[in-house]
Amino acid sequence: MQYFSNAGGAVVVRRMIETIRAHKDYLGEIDGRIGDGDHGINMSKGFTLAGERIGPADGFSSSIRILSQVLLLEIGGSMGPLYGSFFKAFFKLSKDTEKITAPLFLAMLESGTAVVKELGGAEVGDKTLVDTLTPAIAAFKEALANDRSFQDALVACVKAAAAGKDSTKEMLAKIGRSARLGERSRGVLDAGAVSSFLILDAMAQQISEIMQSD
Amino acid sequence: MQYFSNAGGAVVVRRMIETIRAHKDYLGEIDGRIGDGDHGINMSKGFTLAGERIGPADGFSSSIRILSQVLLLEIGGSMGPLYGSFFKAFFKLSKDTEKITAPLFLAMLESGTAVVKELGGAEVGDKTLVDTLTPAIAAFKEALANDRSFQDALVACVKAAAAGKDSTKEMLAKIGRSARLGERSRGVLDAGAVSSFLILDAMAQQISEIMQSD
Amino acid sequence: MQRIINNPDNLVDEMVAGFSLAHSDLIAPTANPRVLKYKAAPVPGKVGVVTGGGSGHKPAFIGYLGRNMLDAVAVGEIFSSPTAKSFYDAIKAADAGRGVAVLYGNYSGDNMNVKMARGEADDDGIVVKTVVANDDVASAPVTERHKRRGVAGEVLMWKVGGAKAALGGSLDEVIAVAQKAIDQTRSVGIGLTPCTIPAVGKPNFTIAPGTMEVGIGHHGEPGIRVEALKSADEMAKLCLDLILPDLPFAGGDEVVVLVSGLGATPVSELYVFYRKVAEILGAKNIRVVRPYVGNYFTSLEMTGVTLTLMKLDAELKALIELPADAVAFKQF
Amino acid sequence: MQRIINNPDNLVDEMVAGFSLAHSDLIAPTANPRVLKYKAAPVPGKVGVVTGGGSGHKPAFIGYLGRNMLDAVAVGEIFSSPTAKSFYDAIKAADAGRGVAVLYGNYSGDNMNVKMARGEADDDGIVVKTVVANDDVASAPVTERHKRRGVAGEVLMWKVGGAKAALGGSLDEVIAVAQKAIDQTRSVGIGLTPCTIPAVGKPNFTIAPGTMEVGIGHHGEPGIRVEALKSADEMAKLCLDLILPDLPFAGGDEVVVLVSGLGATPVSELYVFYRKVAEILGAKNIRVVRPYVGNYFTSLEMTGVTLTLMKLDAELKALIELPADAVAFKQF
Ligand SMILES: Nc1ncnc2c1ncn2[C@@H]1O[C@H](COP(=O)(O)OP(=O)(O)O)[C@@H](O)[C@H]1O
Ligand SMILES: Nc1ncnc2c1ncn2[C@@H]1O[C@H](COP(=O)(O)OP(=O)(O)O)[C@@H](O)[C@H]1O
Ligand SMILES: [Mg+2]
Ligand SMILES: [Mg+2]
Ligand SMILES: [Mg+2]
Ligand SMILES: [Mg+2]
Repeated sequence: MQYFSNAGGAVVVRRMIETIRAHKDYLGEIDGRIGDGDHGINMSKGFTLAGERIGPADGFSSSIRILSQVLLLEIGGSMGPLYGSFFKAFFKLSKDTEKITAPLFLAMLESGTAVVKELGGAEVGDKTLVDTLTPAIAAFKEALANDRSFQDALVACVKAAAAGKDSTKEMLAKIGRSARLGERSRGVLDAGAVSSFLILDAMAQQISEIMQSD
Repeated sequence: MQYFSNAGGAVVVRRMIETIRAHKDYLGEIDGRIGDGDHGINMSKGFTLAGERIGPADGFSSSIRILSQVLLLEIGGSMGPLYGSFFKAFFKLSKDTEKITAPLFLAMLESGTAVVKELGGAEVGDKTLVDTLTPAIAAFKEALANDRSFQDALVACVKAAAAGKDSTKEMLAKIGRSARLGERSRGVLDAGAVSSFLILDAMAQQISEIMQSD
Repeated sequence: MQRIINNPDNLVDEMVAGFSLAHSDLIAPTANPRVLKYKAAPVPGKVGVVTGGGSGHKPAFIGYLGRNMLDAVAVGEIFSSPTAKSFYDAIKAADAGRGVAVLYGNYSGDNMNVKMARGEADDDGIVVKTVVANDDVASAPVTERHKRRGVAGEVLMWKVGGAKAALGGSLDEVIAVAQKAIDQTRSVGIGLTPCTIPAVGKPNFTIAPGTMEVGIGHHGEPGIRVEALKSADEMAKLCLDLILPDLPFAGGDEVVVLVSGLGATPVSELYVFYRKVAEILGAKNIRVVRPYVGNYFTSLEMTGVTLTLMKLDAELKALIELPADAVAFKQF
Repeated sequence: MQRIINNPDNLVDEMVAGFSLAHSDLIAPTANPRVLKYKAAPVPGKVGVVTGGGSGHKPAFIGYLGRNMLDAVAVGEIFSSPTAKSFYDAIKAADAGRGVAVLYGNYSGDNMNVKMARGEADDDGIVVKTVVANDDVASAPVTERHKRRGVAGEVLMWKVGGAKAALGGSLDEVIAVAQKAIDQTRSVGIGLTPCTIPAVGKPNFTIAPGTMEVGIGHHGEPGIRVEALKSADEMAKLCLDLILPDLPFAGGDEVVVLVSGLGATPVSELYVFYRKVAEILGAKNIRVVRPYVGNYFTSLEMTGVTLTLMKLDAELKALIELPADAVAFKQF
C-alpha cells in the first residue's frame, strides 16, 4: 500500500508554501477583478511566516499545524479562518500516525472541507474554494473505491480540482466580497478556488515525489 | 486738442471687459505656471459681473466706477483690491470732466499706479503688473512732453507696456505667490503684467476709435 | 504610488503605533499589537462594546474608541478582517463581567473571525452577543438584507450601542438597541476614483474618468451600476432615491444624516452634497435632527461619498444625543 | 475631474450653505453670504477674533469658528483671498466693543484686503489689530521671515488667540500672545500629487510620480526642491531637519505637534508619519505635550503632509490646553 512518511512530510507543506509565494501576484490579480485584490498578499504573508517557523525537526503534521496556527492567529481575512481550519483538520487526523495513506488523506480532505463549508456557509456553485475542493475529494474517493493507488487518486484529484476551479469562471458569485456583483462576477475565476487548486496540486506533486510503498 | 467724451466712454470699459473675458484661459495658464492658476477666473468673473451692471446711461467714469466697486467688494484675491483701487483712481479724477484729454488720462494712470504700488508694495523688477504700468506711463508722459498727440502717446504707451510685460519673463518673482520660487520663476511671464498689458491695450484701441478733436 | 509609508507590510503596525502615541489621553495599547482599547476599559459595571475590521477606513474603526463609544477594537490588515485571535483579545479587553457586544460589519471574513473568537470567549465564560451591520442598500435587494454589507451606518450603530452600554444597559438591551439602530439605517455610496492597497501597488479596479460607480463598496467592490458622472445635486437625489424607499423613510420622520467622504474628496464638496440632501429631505418633511458631515468611514484615497440615514424613535434619539468622546467623534 | 460639485462658480456659496445647515448648533450665517460667525458672536465683553482666506483648505477656515476659537470668518473663492468687504463684515460681526484681532496668513491678497477692511473699520471706530502668520520655513530664509507664508500653524495661532480672548484678554494681550504663538511656530509641507481648482478644470502644476515636492505651498506653489519620493520615516526626518534648527527647538523644550494631511492622503499614513516624528523628538528630549494628527488644513485633493511644531512656554501651554468647541476642533 502506498503512503508517505509523516516524519519526512514537511516537504509537502514546504511545497505548498513555495507555490503560494510564487503565485502571489497572480492571486492578487484574480481577486482584484471582482474582489479587493488582497488574496495574494494575505495568502503569501501567512504561508511565508509559516515557512520561516517550520524547523528541521518538523514532520508533515507539525508543519501543517504551524501553517494552520499562523493562518488562524495571525492572518485574519477570510482565508485565515478558512484555510486555518482546513489545515487544522489535517493536523488533527494525522498527528498520531507515521504512515499517511490514501484513506487517511481522504479523511483529512473531507474533514477539512467540511469545516470550511460549515464556517463559511458556502456550497458548490457559490464561486468559492468549495468548488475546487468538493469535486477534488469526490474524484479522490472514487479512485479509491475503484481500487486505484494513492498516486492515481492524487492525479484524479488534481484533475478534478482543476476542472472545479475552472467551473467557477462562469459562476455568479454568491458569497464573499463579490457576492453581489451579479452578472459582473461572471467570466472571472474565483481567487480562493484558484489558490485551493494550487495547494492541492502542490501537495499531490510533492507527495508523489516522496511516495513509498509497503 | 484730442480727447474722448466721458459720456460716450463706456465703450472703453466694455472693451477691457471683452478683452479680459477673451483671455480668461490664457491668463489662468500663465498664472498656473508659477502661481495658483486662478488669475483668469478671478479677472473674468469681476469684469463679467461689471459688464452686466453697466447700463446704457453710463459713461466712462460711472462704468469704471462699477468695475472698480465689483473688484473691490466682490472679487477679493490680489486683483480685487489692486485693480479695484487702480480703477477707482480713474473714476475719481474723471468724474467731473466731460472731455478726457491726454493730461487727464496721464494723471489717472499715474494715480492708479501709485495706489497699486502703495497697496501691494511692489516696485519695478518684482515681476508684477507694476512692471507693465510703470514704463507704460513713462512712455505716455514722454510723448506728451515731446508735444505728441493723445493718439501717439497711446501708441507709445502700449508699446512700452508690451515691452514691460515681456520684461517680466526673465525676472525673478519678488512678490505674491510666486515670490519664493527663486530661479524657478524665471522664463515665465507674470500673469498680472499680462492682464495689465491687455487692459492698457484695450483702452488705447477703444480710445483711438472714439477719439475727437477740438 | 504617491504615499507616505515605509514598508507596506508594516503599514498597519506603524499606523497603530502612531495612533497610540498621538492619542494616549484616550487610547491604550494592549498586549496584542492588533488590539487597541479605550483607556478606561474594561469600564467597571459596563457591558463591553467591541468592533473590528480591516484597516484603510480611518477614522474607522479605532477612531471610535472612547468614552460612551467603543471599548476595544480588533485591527486587521488593509481591507482584511482582523484575526479571530484579535477579536478574542478585544473581547477580553472590553469585558467587565457584564458581557460584550460585538457590533461589526457584514463581511465574510469578519463573520468567520468573530464566530471563532466568540467560541473562544464562550470557553472563558464571557457572554458575547453580536449585531451585524448591513446598512448598504446597494449590496443586495431588501428581501435579502442579511446579505448586505455594513458601511458608514456602523458609526451610528456604535454610537447608539456605546451610549446604551454607558447608561448601564444590560447586554441584551445593548444588543437590542444596536440591532434596532442598524435596522433603521440605510446607506449608499458613490465612487469616483479607485484606491490602491499599498502592498498591491496599483488600483485593483478602475472608474473611468467621466463616470461614477453607484453603490460602490468600501473596498472598491463594484457598485450596482456605472453611470455618467453627475452633478452634486443629482448625486444627492440619486442616493436618496435609493435610500428613502428602502426603509422606507416618510414625511414626519426624524432622522440622523451622515455624509462621509471616501477619503480623497475635499470636505467642501461633502457640504455641497449635504446642502442638496437637506433641501430634498426638507421638501419631504423629513426632519434632520443631527447631521454629521466629514470623513467618518473612508476607503484609503478613494474619491466619492456615502450617504447614511437613520430613522429615529425616542430611544435612538436620546442615545444619539448622549455626549461621546472618541478621537473621531466628539460630541458634548 | 472626478468631483462632487455643481457649477464650479457656485461651489463656495453652496459649500457655505451646506456648512451652515449642517452646523447650525455652532455657526450662524450673516447678512454677507461670504461671512460666517460663531453663533454667540459678538460675545459680550470679549475681544473679537477673526480670520479669513481662500476656500479649498477645509476645515480651515470656517471649521475653527466656535467657542474659545474664532468669532467670524471671511470666505474667499477657492485659493483666493476674501474681499475687503467680507473681511470688514467679519470684523463687524465679531466686534463686541473691545476691539477685533484679525489673525490671518501672509498672502499678498489677504494682506491687501485686510488692510482695506481695517481702513473701513477704523472709520467706524472699531479698533482692529492684526497678526500675520508666517510659519512656513520653506517659503523664505529665516532672515526674511516677514516674507514667509502662513500655513497650518495658523490653527495653533487661532487656538491661542481665541483662548486668550475667551479668558478676557484685552486686544493688545490677544495680539501679543497670538504673535508669540506664531513666532514660536514652524511648519513645512511635502506635496505628493497636485490638486485641481474646479473652475480651472486641470491641475495647474504637476508632481511627477516617484518624486515629491519639499516645501510645497498650500495652493500648490512650488516647493524649495523636488526629490525622489522617500519613505514616511525619511519624510519625517527631512521635515524636522528643516524645522528644528529654524527656531531653533532644543532638548528640554515642550512642544505642540500638528500633522495635517493636504487632503487626499489617507489618515492612516499621517499616523505612520507621526510615529517617526515622535520617535525623533523623543530621542532629542523634546517633549510633545499635545499632538494633533488629522486633516486640519488641506489643499483640496492634494496628497501630502505638513508638519508644524510650536514651542511652548507656560502661557502658551495653558492657552493650548483650554477647552474649545469648533466644528473641526473639539477639545474638552
Ligand atoms: N464564506 C466563505 N466561504 C468560503 N469561501 C469564501 C467565503 N468568503 C470568501 N471566500 C473565499 O475567499 C476568497 C477571497 O479571499 P481573500 O481575498 O483573501 O479575502 P477577502 O475576501 O477578505 O479579501 C474568495 O475568492 C472565496 O473563494
Ligand atoms: N503685492 C502685489 N503687488 C502687485 N501685484 C501683485 C501683488 N501680489 C500679486 N500681484 C499680482 O497678482 C498676480 C496674481 O493674481 P491672481 O492670480 O489673480 O491672485 P492670487 O495671487 O491671489 O492667486 C500676479 O501675477 C502679480 O502680478
Ligand atoms: Mg480579497
Ligand atoms: Mg493666482
Ligand atoms: Mg480583503
Ligand atoms: Mg489665487
